[in-house]
Amino acid sequence: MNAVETPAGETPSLEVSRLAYAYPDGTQALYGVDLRIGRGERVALLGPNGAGKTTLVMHLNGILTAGHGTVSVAGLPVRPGTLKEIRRRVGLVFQDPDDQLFMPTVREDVAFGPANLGMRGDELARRVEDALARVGMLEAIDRPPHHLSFGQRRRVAVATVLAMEPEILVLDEPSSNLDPASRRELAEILRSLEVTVLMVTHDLPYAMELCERSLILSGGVIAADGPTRELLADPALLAEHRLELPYGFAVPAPGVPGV
Amino acid sequence: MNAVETPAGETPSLEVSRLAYAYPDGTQALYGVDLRIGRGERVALLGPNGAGKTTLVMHLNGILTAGHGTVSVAGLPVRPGTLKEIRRRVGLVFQDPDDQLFMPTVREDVAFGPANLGMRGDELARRVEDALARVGMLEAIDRPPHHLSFGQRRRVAVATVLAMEPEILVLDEPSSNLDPASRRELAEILRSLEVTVLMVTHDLPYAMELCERSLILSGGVIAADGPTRELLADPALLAEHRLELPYGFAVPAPGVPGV
Amino acid sequence: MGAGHHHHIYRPGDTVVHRLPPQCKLPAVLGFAVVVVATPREMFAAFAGYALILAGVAAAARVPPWFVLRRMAVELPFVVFALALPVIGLGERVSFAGMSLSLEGLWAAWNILVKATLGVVASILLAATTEPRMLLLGAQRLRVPPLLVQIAMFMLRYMDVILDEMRRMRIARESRGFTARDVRHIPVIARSAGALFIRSYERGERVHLAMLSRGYGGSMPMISDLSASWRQWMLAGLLPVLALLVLGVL
Amino acid sequence: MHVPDGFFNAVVSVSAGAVAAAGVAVCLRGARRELDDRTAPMAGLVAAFVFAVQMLNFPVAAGTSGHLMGGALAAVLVGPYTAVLCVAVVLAVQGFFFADGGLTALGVNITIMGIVTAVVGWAVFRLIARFAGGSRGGLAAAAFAGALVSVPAAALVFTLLFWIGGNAPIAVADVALAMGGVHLLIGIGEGLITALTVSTVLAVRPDLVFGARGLKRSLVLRGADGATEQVPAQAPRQAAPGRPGRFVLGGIAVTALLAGIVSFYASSSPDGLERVAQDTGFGVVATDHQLVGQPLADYGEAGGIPVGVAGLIGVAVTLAVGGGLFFAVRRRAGETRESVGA
Ligand SMILES: Nc1ncnc2c1ncn2[C@@H]1O[C@H](COP(=O)(O)OP(=O)(O)OP(=O)(O)O)[C@@H](O)[C@H]1O
Ligand SMILES: Nc1ncnc2c1ncn2[C@@H]1O[C@H](COP(=O)(O)OP(=O)(O)OP(=O)(O)O)[C@@H](O)[C@H]1O
Ligand SMILES: [Mg+2]
Ligand SMILES: [Mg+2]
Repeated sequence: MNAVETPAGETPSLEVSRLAYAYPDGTQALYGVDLRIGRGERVALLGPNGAGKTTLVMHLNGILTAGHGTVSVAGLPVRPGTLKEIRRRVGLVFQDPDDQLFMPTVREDVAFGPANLGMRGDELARRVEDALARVGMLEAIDRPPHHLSFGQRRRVAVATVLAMEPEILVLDEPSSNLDPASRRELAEILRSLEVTVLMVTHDLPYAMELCERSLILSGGVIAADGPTRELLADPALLAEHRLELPYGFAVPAPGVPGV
Repeated sequence: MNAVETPAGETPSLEVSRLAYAYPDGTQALYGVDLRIGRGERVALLGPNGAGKTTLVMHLNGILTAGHGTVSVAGLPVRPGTLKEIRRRVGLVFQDPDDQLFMPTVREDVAFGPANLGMRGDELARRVEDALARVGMLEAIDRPPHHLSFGQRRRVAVATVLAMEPEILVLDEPSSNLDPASRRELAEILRSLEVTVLMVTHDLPYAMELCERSLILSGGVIAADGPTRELLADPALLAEHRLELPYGFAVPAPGVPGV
Repeated sequence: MGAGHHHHIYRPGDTVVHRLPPQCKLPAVLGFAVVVVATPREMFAAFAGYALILAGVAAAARVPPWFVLRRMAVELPFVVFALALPVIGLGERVSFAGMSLSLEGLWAAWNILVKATLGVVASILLAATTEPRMLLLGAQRLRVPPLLVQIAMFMLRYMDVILDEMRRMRIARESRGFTARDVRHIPVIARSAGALFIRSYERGERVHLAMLSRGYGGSMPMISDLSASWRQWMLAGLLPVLALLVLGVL
Repeated sequence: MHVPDGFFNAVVSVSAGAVAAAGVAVCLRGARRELDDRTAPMAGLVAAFVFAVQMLNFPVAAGTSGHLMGGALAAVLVGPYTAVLCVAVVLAVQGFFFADGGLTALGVNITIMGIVTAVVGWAVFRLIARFAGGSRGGLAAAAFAGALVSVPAAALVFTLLFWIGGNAPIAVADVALAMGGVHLLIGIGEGLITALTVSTVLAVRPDLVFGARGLKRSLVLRGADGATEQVPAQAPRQAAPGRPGRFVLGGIAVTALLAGIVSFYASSSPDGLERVAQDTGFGVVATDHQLVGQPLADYGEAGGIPVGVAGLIGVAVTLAVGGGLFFAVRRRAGETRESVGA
């Protein structure tokens, strides 16, 4: 069902094969996940609560270590020796912004990543201000991140990753708790970047607006993979995985969705 | 603009007047909020990120103490002497489920509230199982809450409050991070309860589906108050407060929204 | 309340000792420690008797010896000190294996070592068989002032919160390309440690407020019935009473 | 400096137990003024922090381990009464849950590490804060000084107790030197950490620092027409910084009690008097071999009663007195809580 084929020969941005994982307390969350995402693709990862989406995403930059199977990023397998390089390439926005922000001020927090990449001085300051301006949080630059509202923290969390300019962006429900305008602005930012994007979301219209391709993860395995439009047009498939289009939503005519 | 009048003479469920509040670090979040919600009404609280929605909601059961102005619940003013009674009446679902769940197992966590109300034994057990079954988390009853996925934690957080059977339910973005089916189920639960509901949300279609009346909080004051349908039909008003209807959404014909 | 991490000494189990209500175990252990401390240091046999009693408790609780031994590390500074006492101590000297040792020092070393060890083992057995929060509920039952119980409860909770926040912060740092390797990284850690205090506090504060908003009034609701039967009291009382018997008989 | 079981003789353990019980009872009363339902978790956090700080352990020659104490930090953050409670809780938890510090030595430990550090730390903090003014720098400096002094003070009291009833035959002078020296160093570290923490908290949550309470701001109201208006903030339900004089007086009373009990025992023991005489000339003691402390031997028989029984009676009396105090306080606390109704 792999609808969007990556051109033969080109190394995919993300490649996961036979990935299984159990948490230390014994709960198994992934049961053999296979996926391939080509360079520059924007892919939505859909699925019910508890499907294993966050668990999968945490493997993509080595925060969790595969119990079985392999993960590789731009051809580079994820293992202890390559972690540093992998984390340079993959920018991960966590589902909970509190997991992401830890410095005493927003400025230091956003500067943290680029500074680790060796950036200093004016260039660093510009990078930080740029990223914050993009998410509309420039005026909070000197406040402590844990004193922001939830949605503001989410926006700063996105900025911390944008500031690192990774070549692969992985976002775990980036639009939740954002107000509608910020949600649209985030979509515009993501569309304007020439990077590979994997976005976990429960917001199907948002997925449709932003990603041509979608994966459905359910019960720890990939249950469907294809163009978003086709998947969302299949009510039986959606219902099987606790997905449904929201109240008042009408699938817009083809050709329109954001390109 | 107070479109939905509470019948004269009846004490409103929630009444807030001239409420102002500044956080300890000096950030002022509320600048004089006035609102009145009648018994049994379902009201949505809309507004941009950082508008002060969470701050307002935290005043409704005395978690934050008014810097200026007054809050009263079912005629009872919120002050130290009435807090216990007020917290019995108002059930609050926090924006961040991690703030809400603190016991070692889901069962104990959901039992905490009713047990504080003096419930014991079989009755308590039934209450707990009932609440968990409603949000579809019964099978996680013996797991530790912090080992659940984000959406699962949100559902348990809702259950902890449902189990207390409060007469006023205040929910801070209850639908974020829920999968679409859970989101609909939550809406059904809320509709089936005969209680006053105040729900903060960024999901305008959800607000329209569930609440006849909406408030827009922006910049720490109430900027609009009226039937949801009317507010959402006013693009200029929405745009002014960073609200907009999502991609692909068409306002359904009147009469349909869930009653 | 401790987010359920059992990173303390507690070893889950289902033995007679585990099942004893905490409010019985606490005074029993305290009583035992008092008897031990009050025993004159010359009464070697009594100490052997105490050790046997504790061994019996450990066996009944299925706490393996290696577990107790490992946890005894807290005692180490005193062991070092006690071993030094005969050398640095004053008083009459005897010569042993070519060393001149203080007789009084030897006695003092023995006294400290044997009493401290018995005390530590008794506490380890208590902690190994009782969940920290149950101990607190026990203390609440014993009418320890509620304020103290509450502070202790928040303290245990916060230890979990701090650990949890530390874990989150470490993951966040690492996922943005940071690994603490050498001293140059200390400032980074120090900067974020400043935030850690506030962050942990505020997280804990919000949780506390959430508890308040669910009717919490300063003490945990006693969901599980914690009442102790007189037989359980007798059983727990066996520990200090046996020790007293040993002291009296010998 | 967690003292294990058997380190001090029964008399000191029991007396210190009585002092600790009295001190904690006094603080339970006093803490009602410092604590509201907001600051209870703060006390828990401070206790957790003190716990963490005390885990950095290193052995000290004089017989116990040295580590940071945290008493002064606690006093600045949550007020002196609550601080004593925090440290007492930490020590009890360490004793019961982690087997660190003897159960029968709990009184000694609470007296030294709780009461002494909090009293001294708070007194010095207030003194300096008064001169330095209420600025963030001034408060941090005062916190530094308070913490700096509190640690050697605790070491001093430890030495005093050791002199009276230590179960080890070492010259008191050696103990004083070793303990004092090491704890002076520890004091500097303690001062730095305390100052850093206090100034961090002051920067973001000034409301959490007990020693800096009383700040108020005005609020802005915005009408529907956009007109704005300044109003003063309603006073939050918080205790005023309190009268530090009272706490220090209470502390002094407890210390006097300690001194009284202890000197009673010391003077009732001829050996104690002799030791005083000897110890005034420190150099002599080091070479003096027959004046060895034999505390347990000294109390081997007290009026024909074997020491074991004497000790038990002493402990029973202490428990009765302490328990009585707790009950009295609890009753009062219960009444006020009901009258507040929260
Ligand atoms: N720390 C943990 N320890 C044990 N089990 C866990 C842990 N985190 C998640 N799980 C379990 O693993 C499974 C997958 O969780 P995961 O967080 O990956 O779900 P998810 O797809 O991200 O869900 P959501 O949409 O709710 O965020 C769930 O059954 C969950 O209960
Ligand atoms: N703990 C805090 N300390 C200081 N300022 C805070 C704190 N929490 C929130 N604020 C500030 O108060 C204002 C209102 O925040 P609030 O959390 O009420 O917003 P909100 O409407 O809930 O936003 P969101 O939709 O993002 O959740 C914001 O400017 C925010 O930065
Ligand atoms: Mg997830
Ligand atoms: Mg909010």
